[in-house]
Amino acid sequence: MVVNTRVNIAGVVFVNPVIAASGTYGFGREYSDYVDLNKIGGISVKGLTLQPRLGNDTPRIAETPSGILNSVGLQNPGVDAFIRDEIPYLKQFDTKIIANIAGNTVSDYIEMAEKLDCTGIDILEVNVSCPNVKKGCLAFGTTMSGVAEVTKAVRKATKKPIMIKLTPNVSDIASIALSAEAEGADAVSLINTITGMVIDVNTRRPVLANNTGGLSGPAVRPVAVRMVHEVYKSVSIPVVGMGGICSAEDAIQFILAGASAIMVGTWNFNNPRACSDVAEGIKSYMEENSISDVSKLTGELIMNGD
Amino acid sequence: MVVNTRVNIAGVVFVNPVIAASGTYGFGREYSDYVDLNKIGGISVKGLTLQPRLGNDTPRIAETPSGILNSVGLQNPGVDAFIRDEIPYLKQFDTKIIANIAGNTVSDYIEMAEKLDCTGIDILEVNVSCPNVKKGCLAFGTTMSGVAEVTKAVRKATKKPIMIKLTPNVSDIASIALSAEAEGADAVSLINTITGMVIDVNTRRPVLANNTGGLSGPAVRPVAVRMVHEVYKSVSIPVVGMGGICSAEDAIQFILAGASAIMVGTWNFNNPRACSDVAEGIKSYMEENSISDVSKLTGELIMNGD
Amino acid sequence: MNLNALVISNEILCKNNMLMRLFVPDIAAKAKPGQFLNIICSSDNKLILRRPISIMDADAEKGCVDIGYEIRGEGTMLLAEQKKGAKIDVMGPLGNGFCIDDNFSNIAIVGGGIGIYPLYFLAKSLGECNIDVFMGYQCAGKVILEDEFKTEGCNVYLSTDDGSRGHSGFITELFSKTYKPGRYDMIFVCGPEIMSRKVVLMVRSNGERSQVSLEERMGCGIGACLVCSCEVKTAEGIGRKTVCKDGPVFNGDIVFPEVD
Amino acid sequence: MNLNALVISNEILCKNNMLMRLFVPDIAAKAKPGQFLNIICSSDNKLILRRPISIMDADAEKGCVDIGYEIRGEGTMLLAEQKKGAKIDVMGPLGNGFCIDDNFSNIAIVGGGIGIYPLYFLAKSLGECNIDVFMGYQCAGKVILEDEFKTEGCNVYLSTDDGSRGHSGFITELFSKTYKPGRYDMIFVCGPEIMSRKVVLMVRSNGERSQVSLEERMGCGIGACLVCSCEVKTAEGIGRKTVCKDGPVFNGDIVFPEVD
Ligand SMILES: Cc1cc2nc3c(=O)[nH]c(=O)nc-3n(C[C@H](O)[C@H](O)[C@H](O)COP(=O)(O)OP(=O)(O)OC[C@H]3O[C@@H](n4cnc5c(N)ncnc54)[C@H](O)[C@@H]3O)c2cc1C
Ligand SMILES: Cc1cc2nc3c(=O)[nH]c(=O)nc-3n(C[C@H](O)[C@H](O)[C@H](O)COP(=O)(O)OP(=O)(O)OC[C@H]3O[C@@H](n4cnc5c(N)ncnc54)[C@H](O)[C@@H]3O)c2cc1C
Ligand SMILES: Cc1cc2nc3c(=O)[nH]c(=O)nc-3n(C[C@H](O)[C@H](O)[C@H](O)COP(=O)(O)O)c2cc1C
Ligand SMILES: Cc1cc2nc3c(=O)[nH]c(=O)nc-3n(C[C@H](O)[C@H](O)[C@H](O)COP(=O)(O)O)c2cc1C
Ligand code: FES
Ligand code: FES
Repeated sequence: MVVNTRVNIAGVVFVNPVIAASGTYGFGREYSDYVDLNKIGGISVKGLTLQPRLGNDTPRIAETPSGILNSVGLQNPGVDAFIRDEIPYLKQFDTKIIANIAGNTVSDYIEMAEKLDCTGIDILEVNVSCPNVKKGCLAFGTTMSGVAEVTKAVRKATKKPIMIKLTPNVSDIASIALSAEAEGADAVSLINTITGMVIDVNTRRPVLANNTGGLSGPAVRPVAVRMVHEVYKSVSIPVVGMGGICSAEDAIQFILAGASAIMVGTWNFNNPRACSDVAEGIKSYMEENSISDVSKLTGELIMNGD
Repeated sequence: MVVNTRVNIAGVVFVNPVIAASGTYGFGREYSDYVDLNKIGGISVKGLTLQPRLGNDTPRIAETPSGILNSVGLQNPGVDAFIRDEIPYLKQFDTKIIANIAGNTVSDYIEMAEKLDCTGIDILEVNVSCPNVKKGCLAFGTTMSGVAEVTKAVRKATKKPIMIKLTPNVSDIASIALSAEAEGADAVSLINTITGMVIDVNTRRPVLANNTGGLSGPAVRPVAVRMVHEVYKSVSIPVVGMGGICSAEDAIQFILAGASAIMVGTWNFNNPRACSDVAEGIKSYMEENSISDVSKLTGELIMNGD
Repeated sequence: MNLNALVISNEILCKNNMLMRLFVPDIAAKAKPGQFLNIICSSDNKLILRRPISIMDADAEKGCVDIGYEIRGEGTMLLAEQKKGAKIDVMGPLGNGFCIDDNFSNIAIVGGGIGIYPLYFLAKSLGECNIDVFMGYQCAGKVILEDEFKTEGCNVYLSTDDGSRGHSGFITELFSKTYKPGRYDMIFVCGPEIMSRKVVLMVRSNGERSQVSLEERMGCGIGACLVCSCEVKTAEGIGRKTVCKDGPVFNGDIVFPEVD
Repeated sequence: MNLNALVISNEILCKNNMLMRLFVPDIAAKAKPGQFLNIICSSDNKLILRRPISIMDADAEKGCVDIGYEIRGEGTMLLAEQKKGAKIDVMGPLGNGFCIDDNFSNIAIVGGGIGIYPLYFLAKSLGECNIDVFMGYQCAGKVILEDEFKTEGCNVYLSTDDGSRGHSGFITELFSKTYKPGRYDMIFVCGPEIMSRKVVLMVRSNGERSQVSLEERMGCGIGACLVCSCEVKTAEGIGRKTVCKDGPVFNGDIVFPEVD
């Protein structure tokens, strides 16, 4: 059976619904020895800031049961270097380019959006959910008004499709998503990491130099699937789902719950071919289950008791 | 070295800081073949409601990476049956009795608190955090005003020490804890489960009959440790920590983060002796590290960069 | 971990099905038909929950317990990888087993798929009865314990869903052809819910007695967490009991309460 | 999982230390001293992160790579349990190794503990140099590769923290006694940070060259996640490089930038 794995998000057509998650895939080139970048739908690049950032002290990672905690703290070469050095490289491939931006202030977001507006990127992912920086970012993402403010400002600053990346560290993620939609977001992506801490009982100190970090990986998957479903039910813009995806089966959970596309993050560290393996696996699932179009699976969850 | 494992929470002295978590230990008697109930600090009994409840449909449990999702939905014989049938049994042991109550309405909480006031229980644990019932409970737990309202009402209704059990499904757990403290809570316990969902991609239905359930077990531990620390820094009443504790080392993470006592839940299913094993392990850790009094460890976390 | 059970053997029984013999004298001494073990399948605790598996046979003298199981998911797959000589963590015997009455003389046993495993220990324990065993399988390749039941002197009736052995169709069809009120003193049932329900209701509609072993996903396995609830008739209407502790074997009169 | 490496042997080298030989021809053909493998230690993926372990030796003809490792935590413990014949998932060779110059004639190698493993492959690759190897261990029981370095014609200087073998104290003491500006063309360093820092700064303060292999916790191992950053001197002041891709071996002139 011929199956169509293409998905259209805010007018951008991805060859398949698998996108590499921001912060785990560098600028794509690092994985090019392992994955044919033409074979994955998109790449969300490392979170960018207006100025280059050195990030937090090390250690920046800890392994937890079925998860990891990271506190990279947005180390990146800055948006200008990204435009200069990375976009031309990525443009060689079919994969779509998602620029992930994180600001300390609303004007940071505006300035970055303006700089990226006339570049070759496909979607702007507005990160209001990084738990590892002291100022801005997550502070915006935990309230409806903060998300609305950033979304509105970025919406004005660019003609590119914008996707707001939401934090799970909230009581009601569906309302937060609604406030992004109301201010003109073309899509939302979720979940970013859940704030966590691991303590070394011998030194009596947190393992991470930054004390806390963001939890990701399979451990968070049930939480992420639930949140994707809540957001899907409340908004009418596309939802990009992530959190602990390791396999096609995991990806399909998110798609059934309402995701139009999914992202793979942490699992790239375990399996550098994770993104293309998941894409292949989705195709096989479609073939086995006679699903002609992957977008027909989105939201096809059947609730019990209905 | 002689070590003192006793802890005092709101005037109640526990032989050690290990308490069986509500909903995982029945009414204690179920575990008496495996554990000498005199050897564990306390037992928080299955969440009680005013009327007997049958709970949700089955399946009520799903295994997730390093965690489980449950949707028991507060099946219990009701508070009257508890008072009649279970308190006399538990009173034979040194272990302290914590009655965990969950209401649909504020008056449910009041009525249960009144009924339990003149019984042999030691602490009333006010559950405003069960994600598996349609009405009440978690609805109170996610706002400061809801928690304040329930705490205030229960405070008036009983002279027993009250401990408010908090949900992690919130943006700012420290503020929620503060509102409990402000209304007279003697302690807080956290975390209850994080709402999650697992989907069977073959049936396209959630695995749990109730669709969503509460995530617990090692997967949530880093989140729980972080939250215990946040709450500890903000309130001055004792904090009882839980979430994924399997070993003495895990327990000590919580104690260093600020817990005066800890609870073991999910891990009892894996190891029916978990509570007493953790208590033993804490004692060994104290001996090895020459810690004379376990309460001296509470909050002894050293932050990096300070 | 409490590595109290020694794997004596762990061999393929038929497609996807394994027979494991454990040396675990404490449990062997106490085991009764219908009871189960609750097993840690992964040696590194990758899986949190234990897996309930019925006791298929127990030899108190040798200190051995046999279990038969089908590989269904990650847990049973890891169990299948356990080698002779390995030590595993087993709780048991758990639950309430079948009630056996010395006055039984004519007995029917109806089992489907993995539900057949615990029925073997039952048949062995029934003594001098006349036993008709009705066993339903998916296909010929999954027929298990046929000879073993025959060796115990049982009359074996066989069906397969695909007709590759015995009667073609469901075992309930074969049973209903043979069953007549008054013919059996007790009917023991274990298998997929749809099968058990059919047999129990048929028997119950004739005012006769049955005992049925139920399955439910479990947390604690010892009656503490109420994860494994099943509905039963009570004096007040419909109540709930735990499959792990009140069951897994229940009197056919009280289960499937919603139907009458 | 990409089970590309076959375990040929996995044996105890000394207390808590193991030597594993892998058949992994692709990697063996490319490996350079100072590069490392990134290994999935648990066969059931219980651990998410790979563990970085240096290449201790590589034989392109036989297709074999050797690694030496100390059991420190769960990952290395699981690795130690891998049996001959097992297949494991290994990425490599990763990172930038040591730079070897054909003109080298006098070389010092300073290693501490597990840092000594990669230095063996280095020593073997240095050709006809005169090599002084300074190796520090916790105690006599943990002395590794002494004979192997001697067989390669190196002059071995040994110390143990507790004085149970060789010089009593830190290897930096032994090195600083021997070291004189001009004596070595290059000084190679790998070990605990405190040791590396001391040696590198000593050498640097004399305006001489060193190469040092650093350790940092890793995520991806290939330069994508920036988890393994270390500080280095750059034209603009202090910058960061990745230990996994820019390193693990760095020029001694740029590391530990905060000190000058
Ligand atoms: C009282 C009792 C006795 C049983 N006896 C046998 C037996 O003798 N032989 C045999 O092959 N099987 C038996 N089963 C079924 C067996 O428990 C499941 O096949 C097994 O738990 C599947 O685990 P898994 O990890 O391989 O599958 P998965 O589907 O990956 O398991 C996921 C989760 O669901 C639970 N689960 C899945 N299927 C069942 C089920 N049918 N019943 C209960 N929990 C389930 C698992 O325990 C686990 O927690 C029995 C079940 C019960 C309740
Ligand atoms: C480039 C490089 C080369 C190395 N070469 C060797 C070698 O040849 N032989 C050897 O014995 N060891 C070597 N190490 C150290 C080795 O990686 C750690 O001892 C190992 O990761 C510990 O894993 P664990 O699960 O046993 O310990 P745990 O402490 O349980 O590990 C927890 C986490 O911390 C990480 N971690 C712990 N210690 C280190 C460390 N020192 N460096 C980096 N990550 C760490 C682990 O990878 C894991 O993610 C090297 C490290 C690096 C960075
Ligand atoms: C090391 C690391 C760095 C990350 N950096 C970013 C980032 O810069 N911007 C961002 O929006 N998300 C970042 N994330 C979050 C991921 O994009 C993703 O939302 C999260 O990890 C959940 O997906 P996963 O479980 O598949 O990893 C990072 C995650 C990790 C593990
Ligand atoms: C099966 C099950 C039932 C539970 N029932 C209750 C309950 O009735 N009342 C309550 O306050 N918490 C209940 N909890 C939450 C636990 O008490 C505990 O807060 C949570 O599981 C986190 O701890 P753990 O990771 O050690 O299990 C339940 C948890 C489980 C797994
Ligand atoms: S599994 Fe816990 S009560 Fe049955
Ligand atoms: S470990 Fe990812 S950049 Fe080095």
